[in-house]
Amino acid sequence: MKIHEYQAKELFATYGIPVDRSIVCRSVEDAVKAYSQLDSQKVIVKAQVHTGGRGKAGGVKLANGEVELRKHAAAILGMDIKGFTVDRILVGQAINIEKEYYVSYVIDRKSKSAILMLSKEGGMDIEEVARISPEKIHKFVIDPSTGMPDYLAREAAFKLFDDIKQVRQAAVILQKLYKLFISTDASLAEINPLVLTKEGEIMAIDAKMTFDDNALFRHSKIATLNEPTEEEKKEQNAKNKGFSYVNLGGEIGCMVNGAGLAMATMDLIKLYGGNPANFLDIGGSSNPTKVIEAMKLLLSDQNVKVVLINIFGGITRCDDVAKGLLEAFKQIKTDIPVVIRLTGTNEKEGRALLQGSGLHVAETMGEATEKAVSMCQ
Amino acid sequence: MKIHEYQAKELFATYGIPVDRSIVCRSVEDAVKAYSQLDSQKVIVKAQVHTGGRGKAGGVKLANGEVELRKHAAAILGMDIKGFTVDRILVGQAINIEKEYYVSYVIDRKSKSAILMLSKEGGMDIEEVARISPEKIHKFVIDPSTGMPDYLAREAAFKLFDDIKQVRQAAVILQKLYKLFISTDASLAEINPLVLTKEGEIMAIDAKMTFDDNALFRHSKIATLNEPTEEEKKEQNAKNKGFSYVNLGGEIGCMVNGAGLAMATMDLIKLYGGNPANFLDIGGSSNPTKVIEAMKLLLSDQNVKVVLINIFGGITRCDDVAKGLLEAFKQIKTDIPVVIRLTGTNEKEGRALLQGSGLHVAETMGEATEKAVSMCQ
Amino acid sequence: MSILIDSNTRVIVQGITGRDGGFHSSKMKAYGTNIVGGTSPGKAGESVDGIPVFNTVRDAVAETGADTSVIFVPAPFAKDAMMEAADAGIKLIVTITEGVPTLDVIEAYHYIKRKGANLIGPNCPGLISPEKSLVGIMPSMVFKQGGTGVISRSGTLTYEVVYNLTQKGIGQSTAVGVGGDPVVGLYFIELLEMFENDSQTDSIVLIGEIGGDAEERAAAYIREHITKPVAVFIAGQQAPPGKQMGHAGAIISSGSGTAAEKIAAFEAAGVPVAQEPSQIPELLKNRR
Amino acid sequence: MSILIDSNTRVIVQGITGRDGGFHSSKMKAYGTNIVGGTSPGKAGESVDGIPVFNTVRDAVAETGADTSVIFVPAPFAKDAMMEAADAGIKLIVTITEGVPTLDVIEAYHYIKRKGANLIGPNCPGLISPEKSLVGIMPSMVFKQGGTGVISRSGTLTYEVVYNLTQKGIGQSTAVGVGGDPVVGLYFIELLEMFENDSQTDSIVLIGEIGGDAEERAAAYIREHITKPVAVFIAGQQAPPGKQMGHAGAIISSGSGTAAEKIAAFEAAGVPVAQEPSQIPELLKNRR
Repeated sequence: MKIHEYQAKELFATYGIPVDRSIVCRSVEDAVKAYSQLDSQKVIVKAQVHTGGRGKAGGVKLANGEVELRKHAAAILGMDIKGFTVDRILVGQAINIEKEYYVSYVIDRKSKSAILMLSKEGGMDIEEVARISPEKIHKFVIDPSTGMPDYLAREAAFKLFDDIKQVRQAAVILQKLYKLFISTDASLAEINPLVLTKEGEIMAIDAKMTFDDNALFRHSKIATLNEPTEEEKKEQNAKNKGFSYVNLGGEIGCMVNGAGLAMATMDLIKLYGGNPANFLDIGGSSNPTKVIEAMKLLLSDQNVKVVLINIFGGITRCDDVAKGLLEAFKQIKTDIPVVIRLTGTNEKEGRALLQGSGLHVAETMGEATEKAVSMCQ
Repeated sequence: MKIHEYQAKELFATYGIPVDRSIVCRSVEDAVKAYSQLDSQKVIVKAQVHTGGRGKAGGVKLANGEVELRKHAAAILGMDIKGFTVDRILVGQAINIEKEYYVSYVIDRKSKSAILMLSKEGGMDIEEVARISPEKIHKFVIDPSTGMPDYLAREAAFKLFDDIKQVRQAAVILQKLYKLFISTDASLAEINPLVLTKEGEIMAIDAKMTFDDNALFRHSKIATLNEPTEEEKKEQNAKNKGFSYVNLGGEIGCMVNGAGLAMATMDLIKLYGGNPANFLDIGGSSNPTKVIEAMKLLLSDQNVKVVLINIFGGITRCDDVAKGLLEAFKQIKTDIPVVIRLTGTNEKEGRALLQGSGLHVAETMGEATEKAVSMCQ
Repeated sequence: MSILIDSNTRVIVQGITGRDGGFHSSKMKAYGTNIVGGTSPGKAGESVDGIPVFNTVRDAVAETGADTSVIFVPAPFAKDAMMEAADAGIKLIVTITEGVPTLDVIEAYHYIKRKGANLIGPNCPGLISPEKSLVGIMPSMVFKQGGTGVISRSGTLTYEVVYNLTQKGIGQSTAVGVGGDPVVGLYFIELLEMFENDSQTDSIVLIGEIGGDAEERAAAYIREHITKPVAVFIAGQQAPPGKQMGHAGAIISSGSGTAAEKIAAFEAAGVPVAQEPSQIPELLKNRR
Repeated sequence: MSILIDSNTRVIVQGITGRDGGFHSSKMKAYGTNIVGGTSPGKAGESVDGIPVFNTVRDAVAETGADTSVIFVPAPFAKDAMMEAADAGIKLIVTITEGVPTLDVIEAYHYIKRKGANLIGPNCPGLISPEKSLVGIMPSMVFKQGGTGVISRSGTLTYEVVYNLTQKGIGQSTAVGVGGDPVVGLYFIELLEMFENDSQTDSIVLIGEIGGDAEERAAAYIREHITKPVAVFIAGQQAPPGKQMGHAGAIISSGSGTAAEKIAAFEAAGVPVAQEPSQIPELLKNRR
């Protein structure tokens, strides 16, 4: 789950991480009010959207004086950035930047740990730094049982600073950011850039956090910050029904039990010359109500011309699956052709039951996919 | 550092550990007021002293009604328990006890860990239980990096209770007590007894805590609860000057550099038929001001008839030590004979310097001790 | 031989009195797995399908000599269950539970490792050494004893592949579902090494998917260390970036973790990659 | 041979720019110890008595190949320093600092152990393998190379005993001051085992004191496992219960940890106990 920069900065402030003074605004008038409150000739106006690259898209501007502020605020509010409409901007005091740094905590699959990443190349896209000069990124794997003790935070801070006073300031920020990361079950806590100001202060002037969806049950406050897009809402609705659903834009709707098999099915459709409409994993069992719900979901997609059902019958045997499917299809009225492929335990019995039901029955994934693709053309 | 039961119970309450309702009182009038506040026919009156065995000494009484309360309060206040005068009592609601248990966290030297000790034999002296039926004490060694996770607290609670509801209640108490123990750098956190009430509640009706003196620097609030005895104040004063001092009541005052050697010296005095007046470790170096301070301390003890100084000259050579001693004794005027034994690096040079100073110089610990003992008789 | 589990493996079920725990305990027991006990705090003395229930894993281990545990407790309690198992001396911990917070898995994983034990999962179907022992929720009837080791990030896709193998007469030594989360226990490299050292195993099937770079590292490892034939299938070529494909770990982030990269890595290492699951038996045969 | 340290030991000093750290660094260096570096955050590039200073232990280890560290930092920072050393790969950590909170020591000790390293101290004088290496604050001039291993909970009492040994021509293989706190690192049993296995060591002196029951356990261990002659001195026969005798660990609690119990345990194990330190050389000779 993503949150906005201004929300992340509020969390930073709660955990004692220094941030620039800034105010979130939903209108030009709000922005003007914020400008007077900030009491700073120059301010930064930043679009608040759940996507990267807002700078390149023109969503970040420096305003010198109220006139410029009005102009930029008006331009950015309502702007479309990668499909996201900007409805909030963050107006912040402009900072006298001496130098910019990159800092983040992120989950690392390989070490099965949280890691701290730091770089003197702040303000840049970190993937870009990783590609061009990976030696400029320092990584610290964190032992979860000890976290970020003083020595480790200091060791990390020495990668960015030489002056011991700055090292100590930065070390405390690294410890606080780690605490925030762990306490909120974050999957990313990024400061890019962390800046050293001309006045000698170290502070975060951007803030990015994402959270582990599986842990939101114990972070109700953070969960309320969720702002799903329309597409994400659809996915979320599917999830609430026990499905995983992702729209892919093609014509062949698919319904599969199991995520891996569902991915393999959509890949096969492409391999056979078709276009998958979606990824849809209906989970372990395949009871009639679930099939009905899944079919409704598939048929709500106007692009779908054929439905391909691919079920592996394991613990639930194919003959039981077939009975469930027949029951479900009694209640679904549609002209869209449905291809069913049923494999696994008792597959012959299962397929036999489906014969004569009006559903197109196939033996293998290949055969089923070929059928579905040809019906589409 | 020790604190009183009522102070420990305040800490318990802060950490969410259920305790009986009780009020600390400094006078019979206070106690009567507390009685009316507690709104309970029967109350327990308990002496608050920094020593065990108050029950046997008559420092704990059950009072049925105000008349009895007055009587017991008056009797206990001012009572002497093992040299401690009772100036405070704790008046608490009498609890309907179904069963009593023992619970404590303590530092275990062998496993180099905090350990949890539990027993169904609550209310008794735990050393007594350990002696008679050690199998009735359950010990859990705590891994400091994981502390008391749910499963471990549950596992421990199952040693005391069978009913899962009671297990869950007790497990939470064990976790909270561990948190208190760790967060305050305690060396002991004991509940004896932890009780199951007839109403099915689990609560602490006694509370004992001692704290690591070395960690008091980070627990200023707890440090303010320190109430040293006169003797402890003297020891504390010595400590502030860099000494370790313990009064032993004999006639031969000793001054030694190093705790082990100081213990060996007092043992030797006894072995040679004398009685050591004290343990006094003046620490690593032996500069003149330290020696003067130490002599003042020794001479303030009216029992001291002879002073035995035993110095091992290591990093600081014996000749330098001798010069320091001479300088110190220029400023100390006393009729009490002083025996000095100086060994280690450059010992001959050191002893030569002391010759003719009026101080009695010896070569070995044995010789010095013999001299000191004979001078005493 | 087989890896990790065999007919001597003594298994307890944590959360045995729950719906899934009870159902699969009976399934495992029916398959012949030595299910020696289960745990459910407060239910000691009860039994589930004849399997004795204990309050704690320590009690269960003391009474039954269990060395392996399979965990079915709900996600919020999974970390505690994993740590309890490791602390009680269990040597193989198989966590079926889905939706366990990642930081919980990280904490449990490091603790388990420190205790000298192994973790499989969470969010996995478990593992099976066919005709010897099943620890997890795999449909045992599609498996057959034989020489192919199977490692997979997926559940039903594994069954699909195994079904194809079995139908072609290719049995399995052990099949392990490593789990679909970003952070799980034993993974490709450790299991490849175990299969390489296992005398019963004569070939290996690796089933990967989008997300992370474990397949790339596995490809490099195979080139350096594996002498037995390996065939691979990678799911998710059509997955769009930034979208989680069912498994929490199946996501292309910042343009990396794509199926194309993974397939290229295996091909560069000389490991054949199947275009569809049904090609796997053929690829294995070609290599032999 | 000797135990733990010898002329190949490469030592860094944590807190080298402090008063004690600097003073003893020079002393150790003058004795011939390989002091290869020191640490003091923010002072990298400086030097103390010709010894290079680094910001972090990791840097120091990378640059110097140090395997041993001696710690002089103030008590509130000692835990962090010990963990830093262990995390950087130091294998022997000697903490001189006095007054370290017990829970800090517990945390550091378990971390160090987990990292496969050893801790000596805190609140200890360190150790010396005479004429090879001195790591700590012991007065090197009282020591002489030889065959007696010395283990002690005390500082000056050790020097007293060693001085008596040296004067009688009995040299030492290694002398270790384990530290006077209730919880410290290497202790009697581990060190007895090392001395038993050390070819240079032909006899052992153990200097105990009141508090705890480590002497009792050592006595039992000696009876079972030690073939070399051992002589013992126990300090604190006159100590009253409940009073801390200088060392935080030297305290008789709840009537246990008395010198009498300890002396009885050694005598029961057939280990001679000296009545005064000066008897130790004789006791060792009698046993040989």
